[in-house]
Amino acid sequence: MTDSLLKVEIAGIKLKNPVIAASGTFGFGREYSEFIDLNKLGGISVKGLTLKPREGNKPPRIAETPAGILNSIGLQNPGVDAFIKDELPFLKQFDTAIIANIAGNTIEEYCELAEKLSDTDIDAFELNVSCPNVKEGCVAFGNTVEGISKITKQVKKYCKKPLIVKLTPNVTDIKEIAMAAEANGADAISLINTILGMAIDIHKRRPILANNFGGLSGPAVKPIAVRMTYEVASVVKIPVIGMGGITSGDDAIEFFLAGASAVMVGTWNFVNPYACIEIINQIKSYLTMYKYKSIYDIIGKIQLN
Amino acid sequence: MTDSLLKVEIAGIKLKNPVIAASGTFGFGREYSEFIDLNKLGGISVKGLTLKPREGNKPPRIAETPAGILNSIGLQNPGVDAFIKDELPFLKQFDTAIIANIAGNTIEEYCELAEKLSDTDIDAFELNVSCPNVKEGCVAFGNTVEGISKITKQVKKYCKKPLIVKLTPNVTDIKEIAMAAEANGADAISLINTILGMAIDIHKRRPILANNFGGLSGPAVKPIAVRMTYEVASVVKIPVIGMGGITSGDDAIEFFLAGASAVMVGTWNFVNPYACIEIINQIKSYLTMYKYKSIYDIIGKIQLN
Amino acid sequence: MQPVLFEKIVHNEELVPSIFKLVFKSEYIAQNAKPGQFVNIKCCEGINTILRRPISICDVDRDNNYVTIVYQKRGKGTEYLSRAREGDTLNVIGPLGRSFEMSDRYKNIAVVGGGIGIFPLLFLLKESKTMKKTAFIGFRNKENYVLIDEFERYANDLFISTDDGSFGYKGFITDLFENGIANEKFDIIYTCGPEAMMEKVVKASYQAGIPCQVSLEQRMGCGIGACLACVCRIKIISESEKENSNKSWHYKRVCKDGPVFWGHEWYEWGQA
Amino acid sequence: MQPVLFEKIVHNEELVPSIFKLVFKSEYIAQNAKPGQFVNIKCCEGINTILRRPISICDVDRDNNYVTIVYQKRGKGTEYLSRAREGDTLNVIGPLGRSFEMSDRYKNIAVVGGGIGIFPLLFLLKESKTMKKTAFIGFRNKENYVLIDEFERYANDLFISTDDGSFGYKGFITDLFENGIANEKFDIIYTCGPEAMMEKVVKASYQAGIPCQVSLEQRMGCGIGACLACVCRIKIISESEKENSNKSWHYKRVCKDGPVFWGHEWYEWGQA
Ligand SMILES: Cc1cc2nc3c(=O)[nH]c(=O)nc-3n(C[C@H](O)[C@H](O)[C@H](O)COP(=O)(O)OP(=O)(O)OC[C@H]3O[C@@H](n4cnc5c(N)ncnc54)[C@H](O)[C@@H]3O)c2cc1C
Ligand SMILES: Cc1cc2nc3c(=O)[nH]c(=O)nc-3n(C[C@H](O)[C@H](O)[C@H](O)COP(=O)(O)OP(=O)(O)OC[C@H]3O[C@@H](n4cnc5c(N)ncnc54)[C@H](O)[C@@H]3O)c2cc1C
Ligand SMILES: Cc1cc2nc3c(=O)[nH]c(=O)nc-3n(C[C@H](O)[C@H](O)[C@H](O)COP(=O)(O)O)c2cc1C
Ligand SMILES: Cc1cc2nc3c(=O)[nH]c(=O)nc-3n(C[C@H](O)[C@H](O)[C@H](O)COP(=O)(O)O)c2cc1C
Ligand code: FES
Ligand code: FES
Repeated sequence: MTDSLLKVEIAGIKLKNPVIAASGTFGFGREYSEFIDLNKLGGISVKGLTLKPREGNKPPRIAETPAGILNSIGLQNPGVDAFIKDELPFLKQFDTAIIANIAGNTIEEYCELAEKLSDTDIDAFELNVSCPNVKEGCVAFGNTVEGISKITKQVKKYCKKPLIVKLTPNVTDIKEIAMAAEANGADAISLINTILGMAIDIHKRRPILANNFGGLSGPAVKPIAVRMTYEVASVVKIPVIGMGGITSGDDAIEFFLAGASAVMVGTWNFVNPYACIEIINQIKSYLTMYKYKSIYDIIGKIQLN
Repeated sequence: MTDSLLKVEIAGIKLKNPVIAASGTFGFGREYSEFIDLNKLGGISVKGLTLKPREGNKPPRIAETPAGILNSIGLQNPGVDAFIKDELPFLKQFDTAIIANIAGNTIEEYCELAEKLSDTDIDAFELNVSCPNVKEGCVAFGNTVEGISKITKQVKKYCKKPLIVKLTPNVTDIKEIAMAAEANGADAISLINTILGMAIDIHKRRPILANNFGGLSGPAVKPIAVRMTYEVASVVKIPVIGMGGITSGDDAIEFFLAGASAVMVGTWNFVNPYACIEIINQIKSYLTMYKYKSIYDIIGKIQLN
Repeated sequence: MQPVLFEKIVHNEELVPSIFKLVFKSEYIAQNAKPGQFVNIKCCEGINTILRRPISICDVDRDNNYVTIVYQKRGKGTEYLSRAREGDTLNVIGPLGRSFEMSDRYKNIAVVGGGIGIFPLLFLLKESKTMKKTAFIGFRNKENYVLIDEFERYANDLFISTDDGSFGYKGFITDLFENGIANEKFDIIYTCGPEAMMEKVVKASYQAGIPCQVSLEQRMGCGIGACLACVCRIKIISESEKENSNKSWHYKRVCKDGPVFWGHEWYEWGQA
Repeated sequence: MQPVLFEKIVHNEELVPSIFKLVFKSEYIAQNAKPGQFVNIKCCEGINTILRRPISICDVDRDNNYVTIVYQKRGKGTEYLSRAREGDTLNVIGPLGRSFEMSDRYKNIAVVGGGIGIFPLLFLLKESKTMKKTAFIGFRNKENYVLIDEFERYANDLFISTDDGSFGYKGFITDLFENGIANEKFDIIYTCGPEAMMEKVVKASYQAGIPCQVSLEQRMGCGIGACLACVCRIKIISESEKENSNKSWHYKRVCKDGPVFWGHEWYEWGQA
C-alpha cells in the first residue's frame, strides 16, 4: 500500500516514504523483521560492509551519555561476499530500497566493493568515509576536500548504482566537503555520521569503551545535525538525506524543513523497535494536518528569520 | 576557609578550587551573588566584553534541545569601560579569581581590550575567539591554525596578565589549533565553547532563534568536550580548563582525568544556581573517598584501555 | 540570599482541558510575592527538560503559605508538570521579576487580560486595596474559560469576551476595553496576554492619556538576570541615557527588569 | 512478530538495601520465557536514560502471568526503576536471548551463582524437572543475601557462602563448589556471576569433565542482535568454521547468541 503523500525520489531511486533505517543500527534487517514489517520502510542502509570479514573492536563497545550513546563497534561485518550470498537474498524479499553502506582502508578497497556490489540487486551505495571507529582510512578520506574529492571520483567510476556519500560532522566546514562530493560525482549526500566523543568511568579511571573513543549519536546531536543538513542542502543541488537524533515525526520534519529529502533513523531503533514505523505515521499526520499534498511541500521550506 | 585538597594553579593564578563559572552564563556575578557566596568559587569568567557596548542579537535568544540549549545572545555587554567602572569593583569585593573574557571584530580590538584591562585588577584574560553568535570576526580567528596563531601572538603582546585562549569545538582537528595557541604564547587553554546548532519550530516553519543559528551547550555536549579536553591536554604542556555539559562533581572528574587542571560550569547554573558550590563539594567528596591528597592526583590520570 | 526551594505540592488539577491549577506550600514565596512576579520551575528531574519554566504567580494565601499558579499544558515542561501529584516536591525559584506598580494614587484601576495572561492579573486584583477595579478578560471560547468566580470576587466590574461568542461578548476583549475606556476615567491600566492584544491596549491607554503597564513573555535561560537570553526592546526615555546612546531603544531583561514594563517603554508597542 | 510490551507493574519492593524485586503482569513473557533469558526494560520515559537495561528473568507464574525480576540499584536506569510503583506501566521487550540448555539427560544438576548472578539460576532450578539439584550461592555478606527461602524450596542441596562469613561458609562460593564437584558427579553445571567466579567454575568443571554453561553480561545497544555492541569472544569449535578462519575465536552477541554460552566456548575463560 503505497501512499503518494510520502513518496520521494533520491538520485533516481523511488522510495515509498522518506524514512530509512540508518546503517549500523539495523544490521541486515533480520532482527528488526521480527518486530516490524520491513515492507513499510522507505529503505534500509545495511551495516557497513568491508571487503573481508571484520571482527570489529573489543567490547565494551557502547556507553550511554546524556541523551546520546557512544559506540565503537569498529565495522564488525561478515564481509561483502557473505553479504551478497547470505544477507541480500533475505533483504530482497521485502519491497524496500536496499542501500549498501561500504567502507574500506584504501580507495582501491572501496572501488572493489563498488564493483562487486554493482552487479547485485542493491538500490544504491552509501560511501562511509566517516566512521570514527576504525584506525585506518575511512574517516581520513572524509574530513578534507582533497580526500573526499579523490575517493568520490574514483569510486564513482565503479558504481552502476547511485552513489550516496555520507559525511562526517567532525569538520570545520561541512559545506565545502559536501560541494566537493557533489562536484566529483556524488548522486546524493547523507549526514551526519557520529561525532567523536569519550566517556570516562571515574571509578575505574579509564574510558568506558575498550576503544577509548566512540561516535556520539542520538537526540543529543540533533541540533548539530539539523544545522549541518541546512548548511549542506543550501549549497548542493543533489538530494540530501538527513539524520542524527531523530526519535519522532516532529524531529524528522525539522530535517525536511532544513532541506533533507529523506531521513535516516539510527539510535532510536534500539530504544523503540517500532521507531521507523511510528515516524512514518507521524510525518503523514503532520502533512495531513497542514493539508500538504506531498512531502515535497515541506522539503527545504524553512523560512529564515 | 581554603582547603589545600582543592587548590590549583593555572598559569600562575592561584585558585582556591578548580571550579570556575563559565563566561556568559554568570553575568558579572551580581545575580548569582544573591544565591551563593561568590567567595567560595575558584573563579568567575565574566560575560564576553567588547570595546564598545553591544546590544546583541534579536530575541528569542535561547532554545531548549535534547539535554542541551542553543543560545544566540550575540555578546550583549556594556563595553569594557563600563565593566571596569561599574562591574569590576563589585567583583573585586570577593575573594575569587576574575577572568576577563574578551571578544572583538578585529585583532586590533582584541589588543586594545587587552591593553585596557591589563592595568586593572583582573586576574587573567580569556580570549574568546570561538563565539558562534556574531557575524564578524571572533570565531573566524578560532578555527584555523593561522587565525589562532596570529591573534594569540598579537594579543599576547598587550597582556600583562596570563592569557587563556578559549577554543571552539567547530573544527576538524582541535589539537593543531591548541598547539598553535601554545606556540604563540597562550598561558592556558580553555575549551569548549558552544557547538553551532539549529532548532526549528515545525509549526511556524522557522528557526526558533531569531538569529537562526545558536551555540549548543549543556549535558548533550559532554562526551565531545571530554574527548577534546583529552586530545588537547595530551598535546600541550600549558594547563587546560575543561568545560561543556558539567552538571555534577562526577562530570567534573571526567574532565580532570582527561587532563583538565580546572573546569568551568556554564549552562547548569541556569538549572541549579547552586551548581558550582555543589560541584566543589562533590569533587571534594570524591577525592576524600579515594584518599587523594590533592586534585593534582587525578589531573590527566586517565589510563587508556 | 534567595533560596532554591523544594516545596510540597498540595494540589494539581485540570480546570478545563489543558489548563491546570497547581497549589504548593511555600512560606518564602507566599510571604514575599507581589503581583506580576513569577516563579521559575524545574518541571521534571534530570534532563528530560532542563531549563526552568517561568509561570506567573496567580494567588497566594499568606495565612497558610499556599501559592497558586495556573498554567497551560503546551510543550514538554508543562506536560511533566501536569502529571505532578499531591505530595510531590516542586523545585522552584521565586518570587522573581519586577511586579506591577501598585500605589494608593491609583483609585480606579483596570486590568485587561487574554488567555493565559489573565492569571497574574487576578493576583493584582486581589491585592489591590482600591474600591474601583474593572476587569476585561478574553477567552478563545467557553471551553477555555477559567477562574471566572475568582475574577467576579475581586473585580467590581467584570467584562468577558470569547472569540466565538460562546460566552459573553463575541469578539476581542479589546473592543470591550476600548468601549470601557471611553466611558470611564481609569487611573491605570494593567495588561497581560497576547502581544497583539497588549499593543491595542497600550495604544488606547496612550490616546486616553492613562498610564499603562504590560507584562511580557520571552524564552528564558537563567530567569534571574544573568544570561541575557530573555530580552525585549525598551525605549530609552531618560534624558541622561539618551545622551549616552545613539539608539532610541535598548534590550532589557524580561526576567529581571520585567516582566512588567510601562506601556510607553515597550518599544514601538510590540517587538517588530 | 515479537511485541514491545507495555505491562502493568504489580509489585516493586526493596528486599535488602539496593536489591529490588519487581513483579509485572505479562502473558506474552510468562508464557514464553525460558531460564537464562532476559527482558530489556526502558527504565524511564523520555531521555533521562535512553538505552534499555537488560535484566534476567528470575521467576514466572504461568497460571497468573506474573513475571519476576530482581535487580540491583546501580546507576541511573536501575535508580529510576526502583521508584516505579504498583500500577505504573513497564515498557519491556522479552523474553530475549538464548536460554540454558535443559534436557532430561541431565539428572544431577548444579548451579553456581554469585551476587546478582543468582537470579536466573533460581528460575532454572524451579523449571528443571530433575530430582537432584544442588545450588551454590555466594554473597558479599549477610546484608546482601536474598531469596534464600526460594533457593531452599527449589534446590535439594543448598550451599551458601559469604565473603565475610557473616552467614554460611566464610570465603568464596567456588571453594564450596570445588569441594562439591569432588564428591558428587554432576551431569551439568550452570553458572552466573562475576567473571572471576565463573572462570573458576568453568575450570573446575572442565577438569572434572562435566559440561558447564555460563551466563555472560555485556553493555548492550539494541538487545536484539542488530547492533553488535554486546559481543564477547567465543572459541571457534566447529571444524568447518575453523577451516574458514585463521583465528581461534570470533565475536558473538551476548544478547542474541547468548547470554548463555558453553563454558568451553568462552574464549580463554574470561575476556582477556
Ligand atoms: C514571565 C512569564 C510568566 C508566564 N506565566 C505563565 C502563566 O501564568 N501560565 C502559563 O500557562 N504560562 C505562563 N508563561 C508561559 C510559560 O512559561 C510557557 O508556556 C512554558 O515555558 C512552556 O513550556 P513547555 O515546556 O510546556 O513548552 P516548550 O515549548 O516545550 O518549551 C521549550 C522552551 O521554550 C520556552 N517557552 C515556550 N513558550 C514560552 C513562552 N510563551 N514564554 C516563555 N518561554 C516559553 C520554555 O520555557 C522552554 O525553555 C509565562 C511566561 C513568562 C515569560
Ligand atoms: C543478560 C543480562 C542479564 C542481567 N541480569 C541482571 C539481573 O537479573 N539483575 C541485575 O541486577 N542486573 C542484571 N544485569 C546487569 C544490569 O543490566 C545492569 O546492572 C544495568 O544495566 C545497570 O544499569 P544502570 O542504569 O543502573 O547503570 P549505569 O551504569 O548508569 O548504566 C549505563 C549503561 O551501562 C550499561 N551497564 C551498566 N552495567 C552493566 C552490566 N553489568 N551489564 C550490562 N550492561 C551494563 C547499562 O545497561 C547502560 O546502558 C544483567 C545484565 C545482562 C547483560
Ligand atoms: C551502533 C552504531 C553503529 C553504526 N555503524 C555505522 C556503519 O557501519 N556505517 C555508517 O555509515 N554509519 C554507522 N553508524 C552511524 C549511523 O548510521 C548514524 O549516522 C548515526 O548514528 C546518527 O544517527 P542517529 O542519531 O539516529 O543514531 C552507526 C551508529 C551506531 C549507533
Ligand atoms: C547563554 C550563554 C552565553 C555565553 N556567552 C559566552 C561568552 O560571552 N563568552 C564565551 O567565551 N563563552 C560564552 N558561552 C559559552 C560558555 O562559556 C561555555 O563555553 C559553554 O556554554 C559550554 O559549557 P556548558 O555546557 O557548561 O554551558 C556562553 C554560553 C551560554 C549558554
Ligand atoms: S533569562 Fe537570563 S537574563 Fe533573563
Ligand atoms: S545489543 Fe545490539 S547486538 Fe546485542
